[in-house]
Amino acid sequence: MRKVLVSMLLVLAVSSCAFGAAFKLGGTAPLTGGAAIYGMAAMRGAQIAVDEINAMGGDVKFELRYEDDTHDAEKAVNAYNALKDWGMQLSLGSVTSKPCEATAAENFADRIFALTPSASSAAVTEGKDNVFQMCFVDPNQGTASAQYIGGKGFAKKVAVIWKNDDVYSKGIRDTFVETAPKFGLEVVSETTFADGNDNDFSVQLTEAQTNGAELVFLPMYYQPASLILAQAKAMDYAPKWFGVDGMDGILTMEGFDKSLAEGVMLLTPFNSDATDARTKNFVAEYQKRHGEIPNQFAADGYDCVYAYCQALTQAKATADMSAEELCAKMIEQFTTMTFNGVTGENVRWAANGEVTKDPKGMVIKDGAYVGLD
Amino acid sequence: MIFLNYFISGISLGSIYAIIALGYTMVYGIAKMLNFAHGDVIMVGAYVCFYAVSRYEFPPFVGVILAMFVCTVLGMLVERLAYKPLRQAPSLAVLITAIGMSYFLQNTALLLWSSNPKVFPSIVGRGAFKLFEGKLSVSHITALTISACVVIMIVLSLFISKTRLGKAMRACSEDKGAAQLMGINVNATISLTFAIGSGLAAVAGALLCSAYPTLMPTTGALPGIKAFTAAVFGGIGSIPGAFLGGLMLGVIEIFAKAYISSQLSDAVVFAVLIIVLLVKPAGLLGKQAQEKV
Amino acid sequence: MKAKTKYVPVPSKAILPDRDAARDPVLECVNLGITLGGIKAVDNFNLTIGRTEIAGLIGPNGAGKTTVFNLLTKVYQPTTGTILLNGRDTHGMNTMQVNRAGIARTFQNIRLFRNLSVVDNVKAAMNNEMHYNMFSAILRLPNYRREEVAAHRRALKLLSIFDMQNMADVPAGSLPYGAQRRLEIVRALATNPSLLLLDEPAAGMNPSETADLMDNIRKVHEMFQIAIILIEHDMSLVMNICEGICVLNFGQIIAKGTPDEIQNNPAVIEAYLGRRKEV
Amino acid sequence: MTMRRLINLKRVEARRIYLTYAVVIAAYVICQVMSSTKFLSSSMRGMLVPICAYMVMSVSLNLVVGISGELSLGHAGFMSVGAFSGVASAILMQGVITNAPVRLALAMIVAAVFAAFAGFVIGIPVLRLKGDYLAIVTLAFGEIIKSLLNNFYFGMDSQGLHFSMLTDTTRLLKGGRLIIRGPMGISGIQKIATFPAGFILLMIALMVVFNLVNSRSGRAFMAIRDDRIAAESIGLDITKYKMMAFVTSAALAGAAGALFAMNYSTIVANKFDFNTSILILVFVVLGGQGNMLGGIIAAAVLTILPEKLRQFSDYRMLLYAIILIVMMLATNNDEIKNFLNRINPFRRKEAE
Repeated sequence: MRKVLVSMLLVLAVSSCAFGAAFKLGGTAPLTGGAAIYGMAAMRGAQIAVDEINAMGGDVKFELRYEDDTHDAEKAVNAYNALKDWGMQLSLGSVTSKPCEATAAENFADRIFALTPSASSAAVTEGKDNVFQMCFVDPNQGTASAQYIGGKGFAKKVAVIWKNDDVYSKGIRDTFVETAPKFGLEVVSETTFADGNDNDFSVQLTEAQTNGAELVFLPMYYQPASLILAQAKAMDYAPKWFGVDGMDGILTMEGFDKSLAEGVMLLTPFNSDATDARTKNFVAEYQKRHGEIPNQFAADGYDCVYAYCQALTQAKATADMSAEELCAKMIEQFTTMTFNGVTGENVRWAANGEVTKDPKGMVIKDGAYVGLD
Repeated sequence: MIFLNYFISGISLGSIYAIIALGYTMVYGIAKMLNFAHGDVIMVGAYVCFYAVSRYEFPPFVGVILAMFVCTVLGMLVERLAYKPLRQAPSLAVLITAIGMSYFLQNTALLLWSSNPKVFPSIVGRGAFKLFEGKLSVSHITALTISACVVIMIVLSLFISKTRLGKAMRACSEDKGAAQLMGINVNATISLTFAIGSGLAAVAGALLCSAYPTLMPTTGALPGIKAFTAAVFGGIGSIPGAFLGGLMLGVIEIFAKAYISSQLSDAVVFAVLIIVLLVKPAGLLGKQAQEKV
Repeated sequence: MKAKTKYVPVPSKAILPDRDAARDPVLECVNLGITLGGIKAVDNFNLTIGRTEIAGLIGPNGAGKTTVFNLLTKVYQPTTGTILLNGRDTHGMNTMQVNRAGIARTFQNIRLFRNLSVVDNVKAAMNNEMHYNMFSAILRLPNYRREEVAAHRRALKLLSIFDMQNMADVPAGSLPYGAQRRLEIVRALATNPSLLLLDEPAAGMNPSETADLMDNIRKVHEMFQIAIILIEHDMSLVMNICEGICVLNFGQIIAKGTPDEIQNNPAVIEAYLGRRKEV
Repeated sequence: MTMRRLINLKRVEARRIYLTYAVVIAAYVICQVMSSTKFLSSSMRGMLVPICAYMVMSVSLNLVVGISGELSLGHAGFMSVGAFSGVASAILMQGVITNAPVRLALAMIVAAVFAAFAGFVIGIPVLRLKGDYLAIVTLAFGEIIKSLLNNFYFGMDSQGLHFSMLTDTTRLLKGGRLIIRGPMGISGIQKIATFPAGFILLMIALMVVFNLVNSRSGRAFMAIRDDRIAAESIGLDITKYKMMAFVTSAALAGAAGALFAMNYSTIVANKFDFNTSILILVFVVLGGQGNMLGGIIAAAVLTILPEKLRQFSDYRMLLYAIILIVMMLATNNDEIKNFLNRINPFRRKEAE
């Protein structure tokens, strides 16, 4: 009897030890509701990375937990607190911008380090030394897009269609419109849509057309973009299209007529058709598990975990460290290290948490992305 | 010409609202309840149609019929399980249950069909009729939606005014107790109303997603609210009212976007609604009930 | 038994009970009429009611009696004619203002505040004699307490006229039918009217309840010295209690007079009593 | 006769009111003790303030839906007005008033005033309509408020305050701060909302509503609800009392909105959409129309429930929907109602 008890205790001790060796990595994401596409993708990408890293059997092991925030700041804080109760040591922030602004404030107050895969508004990192982003910050995307379009001479007259109740869209639009004149662009038409009137784009497209826009800039996610492309086709309006990283995923929509997206250009850090081993492996694994091509959110989630893995290994961090100790170490690592992932090579972070990586100019040709440069 | 094009866009959007509003108004007229799950039945109909046409490659016509069948069964089931036990309950309790049902359908769809948007195959192709040397174009789907809307409106009106079942429905709408005394099976009549309303929802779903071809579990929710607004706009309970309300809402929305501000279009639409209701407190074609003293 | 009222003509050519003749009438209707759905529901309705008169408004079903009440209380706005209440033209007033000017009523289909207690039904009607504002109420200031206590006291006193003070805390909707009718009268009285309109107060009552009601109406009349018009189908009640009677048929007055005169009026017998005999 | 007797005469209602206060105070004390002894999880601790805000929303909406009997589908709009005006004023006061609780209190008062004004403006058309038409107008106003706030820019610099609509044309000087930034809402909010503040606001809301209901105004609200025509016939000013209920309710919702917003570092107009209005309506209906305690408990249960369902991961919201439907069916089932009545110590005595 005693023997049994002892062995049981031993098993418990061993298992809890093995358990303890893993870093508790937590994130919040919209897993239900209208924004679930982005949340599910990021979570799945992160899970693949965690499984791969754990299978490699290195010093760093992760235990990943995602909680649903339904794309809402209030629920995100609730989800964050649930993760805290679970014992989260490192945070993946939130997937979407507004919820992440709320959880980032908590991260800052609790001294739990956060690396968000895709929350891109500037306010996420503003004034917080321990919150970092894996994706471009929105204002930079706006500037980069204007620079790219102007620099390559794609067009002189540009129309912008943006989503009027969305932080992401608004953030990119603001700097794009602001910097466009600097790069020789004239914004001839600016129209918006919002939840609830995001079905019909005839007015927006007609405005762009009548004002002679040669290029339409679409700072938005791919779902409304797919409608815009279809409706422009129906009205025989064929300007150049330029999207942002949220546009990625349009080609993998089930039933999407890829010819609609022919010639669409976008700036994105991730290309699921890239031929490097890292990307190929990730895409194959994601497809195997979920039957879909991963989008940029999945890739960002995947990279976040690998970036953590690299930083933890370099810092010689162990899983028994407190969140606060890890936080100090991570700040040190992330401001100094260089990371290579599926969303970019030579990725570096500034002290304010913003990422520096090269956006890749892509164009859709024959239903696939091709590098623009 | 741009004005006319906008007008046609408005009619096209409005006819979608109208066809959803028909379902709302019908159920409201007879069962006196706001079925907030109607928008989600539309979504289910659209998914069924999508899978039938895209995955199993049935002809679109069969897809729509299949969707109608599924939605009819679903509508009756929802009515039987969630609304019928509340026949005597305060109307607000039914309203909340309908909202619970809406969450239920959305989350079931999320689990069954994932959150990834699907692109809906058009049931009539993407072409358009070109008028005035191509300056004016009316897409096939717009033409189909408007004709479907008119046909459904006429058939429904005739059904309600001419047939025995329709008369039973009107009787139930006037006075459930009296209808019961006259030997009308009130429960069966209300079930039938839900069956028809949900069948209509399937058609609306197929048309909505043909016109604006992305499909997600939340696809039905917002158009559902707009359509509810349209139904009230036209005078809830009135079938021609739903049609008129839907069209007007669509046209106002497009005009507000085009000539006022695309940023404030929703505010304008709802402001117009409020003004109309102030002038005509029972909607455009609704009857103002005079309370007997 | 009550003393027979003697009617005398007054300068305005109307006829009033002799005790009211010296004072202005409480109500004067001149050429009152309304068209509802294309039909003249009430037409050329002329009536003058004295300060303390008890009058009856009778007529077959659908004759327009309740419509007259609805016109007087402005539930409907008259299409023609004038209503003078205490000498004041009520043109342009709504139901609430007419009540404040002195008309209170009961309803044919009882309209109580069913979820309020009996005493709260009465106190609700005393709203206009209370003056504390919502901040006094929220902060329970002294004037709130003072006025509430006074109102409560008066409400119980009014209820005690109809012997209902013991039911004060029962929800009005759960009262027995007869008590609900009585409560409606108390509620109407609580607004301090100068003219009380009772729409079929005895409907659905048995003879002994009707007799009690009759006593109560007399008691109210004596205590408050107000004018009362009642619509009633119970002829014994009408003939016993009313001093003057006005008979309506198809929206028109077909006869006016004392109970004796009405009982012997051939037009009335033909239009009204005659038909009743057939039944 | 004294006030004591007056209250005793209304024994049932009085007991219900005191019970409500007692339950709220007891819950507060328990939560505070648990919180200070670290017995409460972070998850629960994090929800205390929003639960208080939702409870106040529930109480305030109950005044309109339960007491006045009008269906409102846009209550979140007032919460939104309160949240934005409250937070903006708190930011403006940051330099002047350093004491956080005082700033919070002032911000909530400002929020209540703004929301009350919005309630007044909305009340003008709303009061002319009835039933479902009224409901749709409140829904429309909720959407209009959301749409306007998504296009509203407000900032402050050394020159004073600047407003603009549609695009940011405030042109703030250096050192100025753009406080409300259209669709981006307000960011960088100082989290000064606290649980005790939430508790005090709830107690104030209860006091306002209970004392109002037990006054001539409250009797008028309920009289109008039970029978509008009879209410007019006894000289009640329908418009005035409907407006009073509506504005009071809006003011409380505004204060709740400010409390809610100042518990998070960021706030956007989209948070206060139709779904939030509905959520609050669910609290009221589930708790029983006119039943403040019920509404308060429903607010707590329905806020905590989705968190407690986290272990079911993917099935969480599905379960939530099912539980909501089952609760509605159960609370309206005669047999269950009878059973609850039998065990309810506060039911009315048959003898009365």
